[in-house]
Amino acid sequence: MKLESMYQEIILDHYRSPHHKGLRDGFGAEVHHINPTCGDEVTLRVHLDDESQGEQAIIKDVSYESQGCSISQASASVLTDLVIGKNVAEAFAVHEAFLELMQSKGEAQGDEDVLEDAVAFAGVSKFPARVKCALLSWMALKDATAQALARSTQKETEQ
Amino acid sequence: MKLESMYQEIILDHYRSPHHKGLRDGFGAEVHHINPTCGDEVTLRVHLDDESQGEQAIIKDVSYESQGCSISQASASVLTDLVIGKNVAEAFAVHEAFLELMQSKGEAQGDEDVLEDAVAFAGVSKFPARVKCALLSWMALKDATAQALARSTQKETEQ
Amino acid sequence: MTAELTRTAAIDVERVRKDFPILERTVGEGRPLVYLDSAASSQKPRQVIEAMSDYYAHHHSNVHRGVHALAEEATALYEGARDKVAAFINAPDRNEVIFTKNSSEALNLVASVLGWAGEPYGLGPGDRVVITQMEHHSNIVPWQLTTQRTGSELAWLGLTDDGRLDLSNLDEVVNEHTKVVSVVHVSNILGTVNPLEVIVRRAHDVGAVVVVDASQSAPHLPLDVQTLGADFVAFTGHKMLGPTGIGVLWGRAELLNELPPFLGGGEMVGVVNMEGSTYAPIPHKYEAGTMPIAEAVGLGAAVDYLTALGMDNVARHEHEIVSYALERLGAVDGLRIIGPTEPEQHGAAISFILSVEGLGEIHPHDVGQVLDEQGIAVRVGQHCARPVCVRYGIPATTRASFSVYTTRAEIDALVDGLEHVKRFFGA
Amino acid sequence: MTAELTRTAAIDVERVRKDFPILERTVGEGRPLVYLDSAASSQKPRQVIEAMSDYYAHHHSNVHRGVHALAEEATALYEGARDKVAAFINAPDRNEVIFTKNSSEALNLVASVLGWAGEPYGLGPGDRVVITQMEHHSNIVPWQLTTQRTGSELAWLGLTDDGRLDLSNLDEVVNEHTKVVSVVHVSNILGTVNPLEVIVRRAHDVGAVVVVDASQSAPHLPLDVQTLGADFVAFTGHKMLGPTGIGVLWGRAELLNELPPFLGGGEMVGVVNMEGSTYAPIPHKYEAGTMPIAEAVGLGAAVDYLTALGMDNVARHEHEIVSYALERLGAVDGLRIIGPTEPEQHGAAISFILSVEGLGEIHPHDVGQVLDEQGIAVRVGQHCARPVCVRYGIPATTRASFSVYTTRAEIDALVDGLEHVKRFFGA
Ligand SMILES: Cc1ncc(COP(=O)(O)O)c(C=O)c1O
Ligand SMILES: Cc1ncc(COP(=O)(O)O)c(C=O)c1O
Repeated sequence: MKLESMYQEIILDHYRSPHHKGLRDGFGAEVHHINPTCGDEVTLRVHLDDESQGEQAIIKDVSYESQGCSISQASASVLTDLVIGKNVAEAFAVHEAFLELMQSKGEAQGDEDVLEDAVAFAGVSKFPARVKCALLSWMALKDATAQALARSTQKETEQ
Repeated sequence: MKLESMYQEIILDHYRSPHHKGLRDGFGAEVHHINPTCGDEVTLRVHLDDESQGEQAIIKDVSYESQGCSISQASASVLTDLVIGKNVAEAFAVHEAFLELMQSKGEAQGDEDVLEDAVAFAGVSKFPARVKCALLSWMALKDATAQALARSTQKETEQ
Repeated sequence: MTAELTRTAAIDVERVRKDFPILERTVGEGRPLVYLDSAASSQKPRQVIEAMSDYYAHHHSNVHRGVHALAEEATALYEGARDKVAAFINAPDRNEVIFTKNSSEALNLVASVLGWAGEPYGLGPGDRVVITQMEHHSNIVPWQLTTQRTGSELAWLGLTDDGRLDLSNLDEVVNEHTKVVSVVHVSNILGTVNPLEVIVRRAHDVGAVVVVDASQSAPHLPLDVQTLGADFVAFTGHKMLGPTGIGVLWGRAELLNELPPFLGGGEMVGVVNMEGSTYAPIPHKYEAGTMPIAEAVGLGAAVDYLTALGMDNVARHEHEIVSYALERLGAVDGLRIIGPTEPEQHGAAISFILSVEGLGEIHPHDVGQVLDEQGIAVRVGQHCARPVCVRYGIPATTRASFSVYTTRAEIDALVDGLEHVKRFFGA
Repeated sequence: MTAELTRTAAIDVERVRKDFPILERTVGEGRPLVYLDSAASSQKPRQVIEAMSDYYAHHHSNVHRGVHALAEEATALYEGARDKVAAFINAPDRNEVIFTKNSSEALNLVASVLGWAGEPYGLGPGDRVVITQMEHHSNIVPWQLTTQRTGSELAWLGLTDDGRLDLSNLDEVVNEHTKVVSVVHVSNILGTVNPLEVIVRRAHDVGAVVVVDASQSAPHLPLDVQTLGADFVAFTGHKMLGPTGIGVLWGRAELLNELPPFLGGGEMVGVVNMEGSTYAPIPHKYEAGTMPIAEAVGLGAAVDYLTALGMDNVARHEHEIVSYALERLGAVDGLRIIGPTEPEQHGAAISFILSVEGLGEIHPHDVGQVLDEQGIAVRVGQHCARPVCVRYGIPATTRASFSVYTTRAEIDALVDGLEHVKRFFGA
């Protein structure tokens, strides 16, 4: 029971056939994040349409290469489904909602309107050792997006 | 009971009226020994009649200044009674016998012919924390005598 | 303190005593134990002993990095203990609580990393470290080693004749070259509670980092690291009803984040390559290898126990005992107290020298031995604070120290015991 | 090993299991616990847990420097534990046994003091320290820190494809500039038992000091420091049926006497003056502050327990279990063992990677999680030995590890569990 609550069929599907996987060209920033506890790694690229828009910039693409457990793999796949096409502010809001779900220790359900497939991770929040796995790609996304935006500001200042 | 076995009347007598106490001139070596555990200290001088005799040299005087508990004070007093007038080899033999008694954990009685008043310390050997107190001046004696002999050998070599 | 309070115990000592199994035992010839050596190490309540047994019997595993049930349980217990300690000292951030093996390691940790650090914290020639003459050896030797290794200078504040810090030259000693001031909160030998505010203020004025040795305060009074204002605070489990094998270093996150690591090994790393490694975020950065897990659990239980009593009540109870003890000991013929004689700003330890007519001072070893025969456990010696003995020209002291389970009746027993000591050695 | 021996357990495992309270518990939905994570930390027999409870309930006090009855009892118990450990490893001198908080601290101690030492032992530019690619992070990072701080060089022996040390270039790696060789006795991730004789011989030929990390051998085979021939040996209590919070460094007296101190504080000193201090003789020189007293008592009880079983029997029992496990795991479809696959020179840990058709490798985290649901506790991850994972191009492993209480039935449960894992994740 407990186990099925973590390994929802939807998670296993994403794990077996991840979406948007692979690194693609044309990106604003690339980051490499690791989880030293288990050896999970992700290289993630964010491509924004127009960095000068700041948080209004649209996320055109998120591409990634990763190695890790089913939870971290599925989480990256779900993430791309969720944020590609949203603007940065919206994507960060989804990130916030996901973070909250993960920290709920099995108490929260997650808002399906906001989190879509990601509500399937609700069960993971009961397993403290696995929460980090679910969050790895999200942390990478936040970092990469911030870097992409920062770089554009820097460019402007330099001009 | 236990306590009286350590604080023999004879020990308290030596403690209250120590023999040969005070530092006297005319000595071959002086050492300062401490017991850092309790702050006991002794400054001890040995005066040999003729260092060139080696272990046959006669201990003419042992003088000392000390601060410490009844056991360490009484032990120094008894020591002077025992070794003054003996030759070095004899004194070291007494030291050996005393050491053995102190390490006996209350099992040995001590040979009164060799140790005289020092057999009163048999009870101390049951109190591990106090054995060091009883041995302090003896360690100093051994050290000072060795130094006095070494110095004379050195002098000879230098000549 | 009102008259009311001196009569009413702030805690129900008789009930408390029932929690400490060792207090039921006798020593020697069937004498009930009168344990007046809590400053060396306190006794442990059943709740602490059982928390550890229960941990081993039902939940043990190595912590972190495990996905199995026991690893999760052990991790939750270990990290839960960190939360408890953080709350106990009102730490702004739980990650500022680092577990060590004792106070000594905590102090060595700080001294070592300040020795290795770069600017602005690192020590080097021309820099000064300030301690005091009433420090425990564990807050002297680490600074001697670090200053020797870095070529910096060690200076110290002296003591007044009545056993308090001499702050008359504070501004000279803590000068603009001073990078560290490390000072004991409550002296383990004199019982003095030091006025930390003035020292912290002066130290921070010259930009120095402040380290507080709270080994003798954490067990006895409400300790609030935010009010204290220091940068590092060290204390030790075994003196505060907790187990041996565990201590705590609290430090400001900004500093801990910036300073170099201390011991290297498992758990304190980020990515390890043969060529070099990165380090984990605090607190793990300073927790190399398998930590004292059961001991953290035990310390957590000790903190729960103290919190349930209420640290205000603990302080009030001990103040009452110290006041009573100062009064009764002060009335013993031939007894001289070393350290402050008033109960104000006085911790739960009293040192003294006993003399008897015809003989003079009875050496503390002899005092302790004769008290032991009556079942009374006091500590004798230099209490790892030799410079204090040197300062007052004494070889050693006899020290009685108190905790939550100490009663007035035990102080009475001590006074009777001292009279017996005098009779025993008297000419 | 004869057929006889594989059938007859060298120890009565069913009786042994009754001594370990935790083995009676269930996990998750009432599954009996199958604990295959002893390499991370072993479980504790009743005898060890009770020795510590009894210590706290009846004998606790700070050790040394006390004349009262409890101080004497506690000191005798603490120093008695040192005697037991000395006998357990056949140390020529009890004073060579130094208590630390774990293996990691023991290894840091050696690395630090060799960094600070003068000639001939001290490290400096031009000097080399040699480790291996199969070290635990706790035997890598301390040497990285020390070589960085002293400007000396860190070199290492590599691994063969089948999980053993590559000694083909031993004479080049351990060259005449080498001052320290620090090597693991039994790998915690690969299970490899290393041929120490050749390494010790070569190291001593070039005048290097040899450090052996015996964390994974002390619990499992007869450890004789005199036969081993090393200069320092480190191990840790919690992996050998003992408590957390205690480890051991054995070192040759000549070296320990000559090397500088490590941590400063109470107990490790001779005379302390504000201006400088002298240090105590070994072992106290390296034991600063209040030591893990109860933990030493617990370790003493663990050593008694192992000695009563007989370390030869322990080794034989575990060899039998490892042989059986290698055989059964080797027959699991899609399972690849990382490390030696023969039971000869194989310690009590086996790492592997599990794959399933249609999906490929199942990440160890997922393997461990599904096993956990069946009550089977294995460790997953890099086991604080990331360079090994990098060497074999794997992100992590699943590791099953064994102790005196491990049964063949538990190996069977593991194999069944792995089949379930494959079904669970299979496409
Ligand atoms: C081979 C090896 N060395 C060192 C260590 C470190 O031991 P500890 O964590 O007790 O310091 C371990 C275990 O974690 C180990 O397996
Ligand atoms: C004031 C003070 N500082 C430091 C210490 C050292 O504590 P530990 O021995 O637990 O390291 C003690 C007690 O021994 C102490 O009383």
